Amino acid sequence: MSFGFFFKEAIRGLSRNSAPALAALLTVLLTALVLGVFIPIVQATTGTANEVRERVLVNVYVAEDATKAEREQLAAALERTANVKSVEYVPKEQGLKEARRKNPEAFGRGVDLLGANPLPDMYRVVPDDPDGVAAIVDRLAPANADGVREPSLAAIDEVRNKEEDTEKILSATGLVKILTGGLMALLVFASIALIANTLRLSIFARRREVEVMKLVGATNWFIRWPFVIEGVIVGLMGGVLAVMLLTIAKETFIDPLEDRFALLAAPETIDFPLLIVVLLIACVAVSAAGSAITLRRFLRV
Amino acid sequence: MSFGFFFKEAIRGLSRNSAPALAALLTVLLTALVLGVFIPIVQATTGTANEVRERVLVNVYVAEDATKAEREQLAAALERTANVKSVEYVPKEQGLKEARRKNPEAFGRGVDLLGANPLPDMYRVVPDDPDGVAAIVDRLAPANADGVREPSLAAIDEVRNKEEDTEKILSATGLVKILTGGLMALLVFASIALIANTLRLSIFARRREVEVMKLVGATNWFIRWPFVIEGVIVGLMGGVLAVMLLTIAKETFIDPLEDRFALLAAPETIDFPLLIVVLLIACVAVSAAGSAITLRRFLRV
Amino acid sequence: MSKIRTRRRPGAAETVAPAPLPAGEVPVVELRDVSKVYAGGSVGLERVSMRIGRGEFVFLVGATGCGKSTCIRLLMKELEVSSGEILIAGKKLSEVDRKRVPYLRRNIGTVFQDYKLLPNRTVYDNVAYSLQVIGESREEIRRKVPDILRLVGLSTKLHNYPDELSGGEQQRVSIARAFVNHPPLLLADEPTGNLDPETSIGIMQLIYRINRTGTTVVVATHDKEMVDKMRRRVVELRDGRIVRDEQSGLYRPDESTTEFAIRLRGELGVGDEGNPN
Amino acid sequence: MSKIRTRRRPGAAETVAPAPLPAGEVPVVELRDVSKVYAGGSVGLERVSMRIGRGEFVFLVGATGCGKSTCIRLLMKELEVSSGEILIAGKKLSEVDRKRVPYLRRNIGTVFQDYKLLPNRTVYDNVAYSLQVIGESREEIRRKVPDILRLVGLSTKLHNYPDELSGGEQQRVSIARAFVNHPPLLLADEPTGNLDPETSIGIMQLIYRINRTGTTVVVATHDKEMVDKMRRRVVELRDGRIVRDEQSGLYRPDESTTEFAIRLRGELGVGDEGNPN
Ligand SMILES: Nc1ncnc2c1ncn2[C@@H]1O[C@H](COP(=O)(O)OP(=O)(O)OP(=O)(O)O)[C@@H](O)[C@H]1O
Ligand SMILES: Nc1ncnc2c1ncn2[C@@H]1O[C@H](COP(=O)(O)OP(=O)(O)OP(=O)(O)O)[C@@H](O)[C@H]1O
Ligand SMILES: [Mg+2]
Ligand SMILES: [Mg+2]
Repeated sequence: MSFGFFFKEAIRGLSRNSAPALAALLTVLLTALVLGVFIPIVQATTGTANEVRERVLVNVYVAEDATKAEREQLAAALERTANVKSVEYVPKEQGLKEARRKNPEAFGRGVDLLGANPLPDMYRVVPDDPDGVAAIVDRLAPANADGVREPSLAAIDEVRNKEEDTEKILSATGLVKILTGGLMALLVFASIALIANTLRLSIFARRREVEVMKLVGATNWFIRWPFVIEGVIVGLMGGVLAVMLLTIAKETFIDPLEDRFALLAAPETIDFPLLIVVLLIACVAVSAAGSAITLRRFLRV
Repeated sequence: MSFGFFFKEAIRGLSRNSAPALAALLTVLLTALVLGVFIPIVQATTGTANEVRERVLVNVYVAEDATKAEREQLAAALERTANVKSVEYVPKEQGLKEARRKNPEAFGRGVDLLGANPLPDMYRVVPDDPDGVAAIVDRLAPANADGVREPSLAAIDEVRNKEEDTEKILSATGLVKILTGGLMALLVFASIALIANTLRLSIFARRREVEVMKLVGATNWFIRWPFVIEGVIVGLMGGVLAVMLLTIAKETFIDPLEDRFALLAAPETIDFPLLIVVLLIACVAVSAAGSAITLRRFLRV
Repeated sequence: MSKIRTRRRPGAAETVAPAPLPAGEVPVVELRDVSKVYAGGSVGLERVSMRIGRGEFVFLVGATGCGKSTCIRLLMKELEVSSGEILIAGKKLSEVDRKRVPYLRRNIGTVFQDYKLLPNRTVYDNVAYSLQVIGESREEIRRKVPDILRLVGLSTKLHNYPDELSGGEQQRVSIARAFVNHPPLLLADEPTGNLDPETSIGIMQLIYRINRTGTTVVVATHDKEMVDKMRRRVVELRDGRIVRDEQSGLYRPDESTTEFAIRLRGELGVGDEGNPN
Repeated sequence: MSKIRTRRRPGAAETVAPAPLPAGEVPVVELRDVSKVYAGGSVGLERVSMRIGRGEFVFLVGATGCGKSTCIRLLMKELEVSSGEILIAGKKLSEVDRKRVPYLRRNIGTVFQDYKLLPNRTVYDNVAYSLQVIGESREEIRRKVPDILRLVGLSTKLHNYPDELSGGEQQRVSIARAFVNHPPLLLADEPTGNLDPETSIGIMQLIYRINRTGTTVVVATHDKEMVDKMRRRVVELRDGRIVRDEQSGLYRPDESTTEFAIRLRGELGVGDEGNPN
């Protein structure tokens, strides 16, 4: 039979079985809503975590008494070191400027009183992977038997991970990424399971009907198509409703607060139109496939 | 009839209608699992946000040239100011010690070279409500017509919110709190709706049975009790399973990583046994009430 | 091919003879000008008036779709009348509160045309349910249920579920359930539709015996042989109206098999037990 | 009260007379030593062998629970045999692939004892469905469905849903659905159980006409009058075994109402149309 026939059958199924259809719709709507809220949050969190990780740097302080040759040797060595993405030379003047900006309290007053720049020249080394920081430090200043780090080159005064809590940052952001990833997986899994579950139940409520269809000579696909189309319609409606609610929520709550999001804004956040498309496709696919698969159990007559 | 009878009826209902019962169980399990994972996360996030907020302080720098009387007047004035929770006097020596600890790079070398303490004496003012910070600053150093703040007392050199980004912290943590609150509300609402939905569908699949019961003279409560007990059993089983999974997850994934959580640990995190109890009670209550309420529609025969 | 005529039978009796009822007695069932029009507009009953006295045995006959089941469903308040009034034991059904309906139904045993068994209960439990509903003690249930199931010939199927039974077996479970708590009013909708003639006779004997213990019985049926054998009051419906109401009538008013029927009643063991007709 | 005897009838014929079949012709239905034991251990059929030739009209009779429905459900592969072999048009059912079962069923029209209507379809759509299933064109459907519904007397109920129909009306929808695509084999399980005698006769006339167009017909029934009137092949089951297989038999073997039956057949307009019995 034609698509038109199956489509009409699907509409009949939906309108004559409004209770199960509504239940399925509600499930799709709710799970899509939850996912639609969490996807950007997870994205933002991961983005923020990544941004924080990117701030992980290795500062290599140049010894005051290093000769020009030694300095050149150091610069070349840094460039050659594995894991290094880029190296930036920060002369003491620039260092002071930055410090003043970040820490006006200490450097504003202190250095004025001091009348001289207390900071040394420095190389700022950006690792290509934040987790590679330890390796860089190890290479530039390997720890000796007592655990004390000794610079590998004469020009190096000291090698220091910025803020000394690189470990902590890496650990924390890593944890955040694992957590958000796990949560997302849990949510996606739960959503799919919940939708499949509702579909199963809604088809269970109509199993006698499916049996009768088989008994009067309908093939499996003849029975299945309307259910699949029903699934598509329910998924689409649920998805569209969820997207509408999300849009309303975005425009009434989030957009007016946009400035407050400055701190959280992360470049990796999925953009809204893409989110909508992903949600809709997911809803439709899960509903349609769920209907088709669930039906199998009741087609064995 | 006795409770025993209704209980047996409930068991019969569950075992003879395993499909809907399993569906309801799965829904309870999944939603409890998601909630069980999110409650501690939300708690930890809120706790962290609150901790961060608590770090919002107002530093009142004492003018170098302030007289003893002026200083005393200032201390008294600070104590009297509205919104102030506590005032701590930080002499310049202590200030330096703290600064050295926090910022060894700048203060370690700089001050050594300087040979003198560049920091002024200071009062650290803790507001009783982080949002009250602005009010305190306004009172101690009201802005004049040009928007420039002028100290209200002679002894005050400068009034400064620590780090200058109090605004940002307050805004961000406030947002985080709103967000997590909203998410939690969304999740709780979605969970209840999903469970009610599945129950509705599972009772829908048995509506003919309910009708027949009414036709042979059963009263509404005679029919309802077994359904309520079924709801309790399903809720309990779903809840217990969810709790078991959560415990396993906690012990295999979270506990070994406990040290990494140091950064996130928040005193307000709900403790695990309490979480379990809350989850179980919620599951059982929602399932039982859901069954009873849903049934009403089908009892009108 | 010619059309099957089911609704119109030309020349059939159009007279209605109301059944006599002792003055002052409250009829167990009374229909006062009852009409039932379904949502779609199709007519179930149309201005039906009827009185059934205590202990009466009434056959409700008529072509398929004439309104027999509608009548029975109205009597147990499964449906509401569109107009008119139904009284059960003198009580207006329209005044029975929703909450009181179950108590009304406990006094009415009903055999449903489509059996309406509980699919998740065994034969035993299906029958036991209508006793549990009225709070019967466990001992009583354990005594009564196997008894009634033996009477309808199902002692070997006690622990089967309805979907494991043949059509006739399901029908007999429905009959057993309706009888088991000896209700004062028994409504049976096509109780022998799926039974062979022999089993049917057994079931009708059972119903007859129940009737003799004082139970008022209304049987909607197509079983011509049964009606003709029993010779009890017959109410014939056509298109929702009563077209015949005879004491000791036949399935068809125009047939003259009286002697045959008498012989059959002797066979049934009914005629010699002093029934008033 | 005495127990109703449904299963054992002492002194009934125990002889089995297989129906003659022209040599070389492939029977439409053949049962070879078929047994069906249900999961619970109850016996549906026990070593039943039977051959039904093309164009035959067979009544399957027997007490309630004797295995008639089991037999019909086995023939359409709704159930699987426990042992033995069923052949439909020479093809072994056990060798019919799951995927091919729908195509088998399209050649078998079935009237189900419990109707098995699709609850979410109107009368019209229920009947149309078995045409849609075989890919019939919309015009054909629009032509055939009202026709067959007129034949079973349901032209006024086209757009009603099954739960808005009386028992007999539902049964007739089931009959219409089984007939509508003129299958070569027609299985009818108790097709007149909820019909009044007059409508029953109409339906049986319809089945008879269908049979005369070449369709093989198997009717499981309790309708004694019908069987006795039609005088076709009768297969009697008892407790799952064939105890009688007669050409032009009666519902009960011991009854002698041959003349009466002949008169009735005349009334039916059957006798004068040259059937071979
Ligand atoms: N729920 C309903 N909605 C609409 N029409 C209905 C409904 N139930 C019954 N009818 C119609 O009312 C009429 C009487 O139905 P009823 O079931 O009372 O017939 P009946 O005498 O019991 O017939 P049968 O002998 O076939 O069981 C029929 O024409 C039927 O189609
Ligand atoms: N699914 C099943 N499981 C177990 N036993 C069954 C099942 N279906 C039928 N039976 C048993 O098999 C026997 C034959 O049943 P069947 O339905 O074939 O009888 P029938 O001849 O059609 O009876 P009726 O005239 O009452 O419809 C009965 O005793 C019945 O209880
Ligand atoms: Mg009826
Ligand atoms: Mg049967």
